[in-house]
Amino acid sequence: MKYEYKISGVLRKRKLNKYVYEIYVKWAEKPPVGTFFMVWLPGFEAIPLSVADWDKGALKFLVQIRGQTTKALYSAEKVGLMGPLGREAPRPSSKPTLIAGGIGVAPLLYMRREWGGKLIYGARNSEMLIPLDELGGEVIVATEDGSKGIKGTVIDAFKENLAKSDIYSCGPLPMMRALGEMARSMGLRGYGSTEVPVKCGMGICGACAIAGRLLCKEPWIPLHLF
Amino acid sequence: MKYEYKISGVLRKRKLNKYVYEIYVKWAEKPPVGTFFMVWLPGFEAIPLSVADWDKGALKFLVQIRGQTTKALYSAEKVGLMGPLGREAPRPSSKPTLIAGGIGVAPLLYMRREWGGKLIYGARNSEMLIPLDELGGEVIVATEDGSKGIKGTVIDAFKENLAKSDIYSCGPLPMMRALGEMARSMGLRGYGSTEVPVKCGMGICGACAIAGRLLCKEPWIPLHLF
Amino acid sequence: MTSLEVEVGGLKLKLPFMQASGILGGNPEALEIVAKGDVGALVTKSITPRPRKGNDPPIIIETECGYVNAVGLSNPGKEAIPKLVDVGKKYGLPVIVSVAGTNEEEFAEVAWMAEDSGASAVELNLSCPHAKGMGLEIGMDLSLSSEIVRTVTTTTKIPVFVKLGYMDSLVNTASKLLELGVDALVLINTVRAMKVDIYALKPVLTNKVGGLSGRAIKPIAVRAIYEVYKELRAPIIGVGGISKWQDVVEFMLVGARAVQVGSALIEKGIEVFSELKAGLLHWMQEMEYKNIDEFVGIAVD
Amino acid sequence: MTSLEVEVGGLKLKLPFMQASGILGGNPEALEIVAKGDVGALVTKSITPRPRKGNDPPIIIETECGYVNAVGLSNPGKEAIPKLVDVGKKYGLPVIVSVAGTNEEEFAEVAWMAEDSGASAVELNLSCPHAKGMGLEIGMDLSLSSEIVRTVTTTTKIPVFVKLGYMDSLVNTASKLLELGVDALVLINTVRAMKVDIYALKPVLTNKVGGLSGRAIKPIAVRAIYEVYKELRAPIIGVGGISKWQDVVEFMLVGARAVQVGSALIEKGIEVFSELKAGLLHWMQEMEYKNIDEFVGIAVD
Repeated sequence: MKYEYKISGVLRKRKLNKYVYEIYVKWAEKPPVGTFFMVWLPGFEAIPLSVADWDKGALKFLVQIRGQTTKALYSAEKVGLMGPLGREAPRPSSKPTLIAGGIGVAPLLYMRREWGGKLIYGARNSEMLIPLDELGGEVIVATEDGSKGIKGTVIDAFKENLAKSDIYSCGPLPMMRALGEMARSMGLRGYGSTEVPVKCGMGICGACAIAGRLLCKEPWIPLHLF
Repeated sequence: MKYEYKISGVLRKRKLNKYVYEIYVKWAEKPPVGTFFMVWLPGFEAIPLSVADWDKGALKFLVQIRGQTTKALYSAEKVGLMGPLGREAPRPSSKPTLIAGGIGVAPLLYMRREWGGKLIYGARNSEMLIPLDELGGEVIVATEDGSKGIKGTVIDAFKENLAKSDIYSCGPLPMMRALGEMARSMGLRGYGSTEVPVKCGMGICGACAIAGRLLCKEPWIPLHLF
Repeated sequence: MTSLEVEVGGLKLKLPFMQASGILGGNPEALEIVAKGDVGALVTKSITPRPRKGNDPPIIIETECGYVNAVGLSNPGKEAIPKLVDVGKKYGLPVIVSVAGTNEEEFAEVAWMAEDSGASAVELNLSCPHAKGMGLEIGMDLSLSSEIVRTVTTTTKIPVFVKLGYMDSLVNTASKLLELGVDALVLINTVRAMKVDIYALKPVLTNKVGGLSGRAIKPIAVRAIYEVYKELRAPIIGVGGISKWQDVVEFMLVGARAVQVGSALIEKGIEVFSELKAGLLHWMQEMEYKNIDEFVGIAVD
Repeated sequence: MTSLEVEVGGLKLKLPFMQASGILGGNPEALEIVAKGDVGALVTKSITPRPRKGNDPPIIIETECGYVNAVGLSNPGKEAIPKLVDVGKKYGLPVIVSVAGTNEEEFAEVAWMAEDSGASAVELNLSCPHAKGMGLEIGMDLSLSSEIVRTVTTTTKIPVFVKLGYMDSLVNTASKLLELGVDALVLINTVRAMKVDIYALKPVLTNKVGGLSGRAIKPIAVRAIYEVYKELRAPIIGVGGISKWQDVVEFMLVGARAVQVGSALIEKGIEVFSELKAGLLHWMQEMEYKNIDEFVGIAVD
């Protein structure tokens, strides 16, 4: 059965900043890049979390603290995992450009590990960034208040480091819409994903419908559709 | 699904005597020797029938007329078949001796075609025998009224043509019990089957339990158990 | 020529297929996905007067042969109806607005909005097994469900369907509601069920109890439709575990004139409708039926 | 040491497994097959005062996830009870005599014979979905079922179990019958269902309507047991679609103290009980439970 929760042990967790922590959960099989899991904390709820990494039998998720469940999850010893859900993101033809807005960085970290490429990463301020020294490789940072890196949005930073193809981006819907507009006007080619309310994860409730697609089945959709 | 009825066309039927007719039904796969089918006449009931032959995509059954269903079956154009049920009869190590009482001849005809061997075939009187000239090979016949062949039971005929092993027999329960007694006292080795009320065909209703076995799952049981 | 056109409860359908309420019917983006498939109508999520968040996930979980869900009637509220109906207009498909509520005023309020928006019919959900004070609790309460049906049928002009579930009094309730003007029955809703995780030691769904759908409930649905058709010869839309064309035929033989499909979309997506259409057509040709009316209910005597 | 011993409704069981009524329990030959398996008790077919032929085949048919049956309470009548009970004595197993009938006299008549024959308990079948005037029709009629239960509990000394099915009033009925002295509930019976052959154009079962068993109904049974245990904390024997050890655990977590297995025997034979035993033991060791009491009902709050 594909759509059931498998209870799995939490191996390790660590705060990355005031708002975000990472959590490692046992999981034997390497999930495809760009997929996500429904992560169930029994007694609380299940939330969709992108695969941020997989290594030696452990999945890594980044969790942004938002409510009861995300708070309690930090102390969990076991969680239920349903997944991997969605499907593998289309592969790039060369080193990709990864554009991350806030917690949208999570799936891009896994892409970067698998595919390499430049990461352009923005947040409101430096406090909301995850530790940059751990990211390795080429990282261009932007903060809206200028407290770190380029002052401005991640879109501003992208414009200064423009790529025309193999773009992968994940962030809030307004950011994705801005990229969609650029894709349509400038002919950028790439894929994007955004946080939507995934409720069933199976493609039937329709809560995650966007641009005529169900993001729970197809998390990475062509940028120009945003 | 194993336990469902597949509707299949009746190809041909023919009266063998006043009480018995044969019916050919389309069935692509050769069934194992010693198995049976539940044969469903929609609108009537389903009855267990042993495979009497299989050739070129047609199953043959022998049907003894007993009630509404067996009467109506003669005019049927389509029947539902569930099977093959039971399991393959244990194979003989040499040419077997086949002992048939009445309609119990049906499964033995298929064994004979597959394995060869001598057929000892008895009935109350000659009117109840199926046409002997069609049986071919060696056939010893017995009738209780002496109207054909040896006067006496099939057991009497068997005693005159005794074999010690590779015996396969099918007939009414009293006949099988007599053979069971002989098996125990004389060390005969072989298998037997008898007509029991098969109702579910799946091994759970228990209607066909005999000698600690369910005949619908294991139609051929060691003679000494009768 | 073999035709798949059918009329049910005053609604003419080019194809006898639609998605079950709750499936991809809560926003125009999702509904449009269905509209592109081989369906004869679109069915919205059950709409209440005001928006409902529904339950937190897990809202659905797979079992060995089906799914248990407790979405909790999450929906955007009646104000969202016009945009949902617009999807039907765009694709030339009738839209059936599923309606939920706690009393006759709420049902009527949503039904009126559906009618005013140009919906082709309403389907009153009197059988949701996982929303307190709504759904099944109403279906089991004949006086309340009668009041709701009476209010809606007397104040709207579009066809009124009623979706009922497996319950003791199904035939009797269906009979009473038909007398009150219901145009067709939608049978059956999911069946109350639960899944417990043996390592978490807890029910999986946040709502604990949910409704079982999928292949598991197909024989239950067939029997429910059979019983109702046998007694009432009513127009029926069948739903419950249909995943292949043979199931469609089975439902029609016991009295369903059209069918809804839910869980099968999880495994097959909207392509399931094309598969059902091709299979049904092929069977009709094999059996020499020219149209659906010729065999609806013929397994019922 | 991990123990699988359990007590339910006054019956001490060495193993929490037994076959469901109707499975191999109508004659001593068949019952003996079960007795050789890893069971803690034997359950007879439902016995009526006089022998019943039951329905003509087809009496059972496979569906995609389970079976629909209408055996029609075929049984050898009460005179056969002593020989059935003797099988239990031979193998050192308690025998639960399932009882069916149309009124309190018939139930009492068979229950008395069971008691006099040395049966360990009776299980009143108030939920057979395919025998007119018996079973489910009685379960849905609270005054008749109360009368039957009152008569049997006041006139027999052995434990009295009641087998109920999926119905609207399950919790309420269970509550009333427990007040009248029932020692344990057996939940649930098969669920009314049907299968139609699309080429024969007819229901497959001679009885047309039957009861759905097997994996399909497991989530329905779990929910029924959950609801009853939540409200009543009653001793429950769970039944409905158990085919693997994980199912046994799931049933126990919502309140079942022992379980019955039916359809799984079709695929696995009596070896299924050994499989359930090994799996349950392994899970208990993994979870560090010493005995079943420690986890019965803990998924219910």
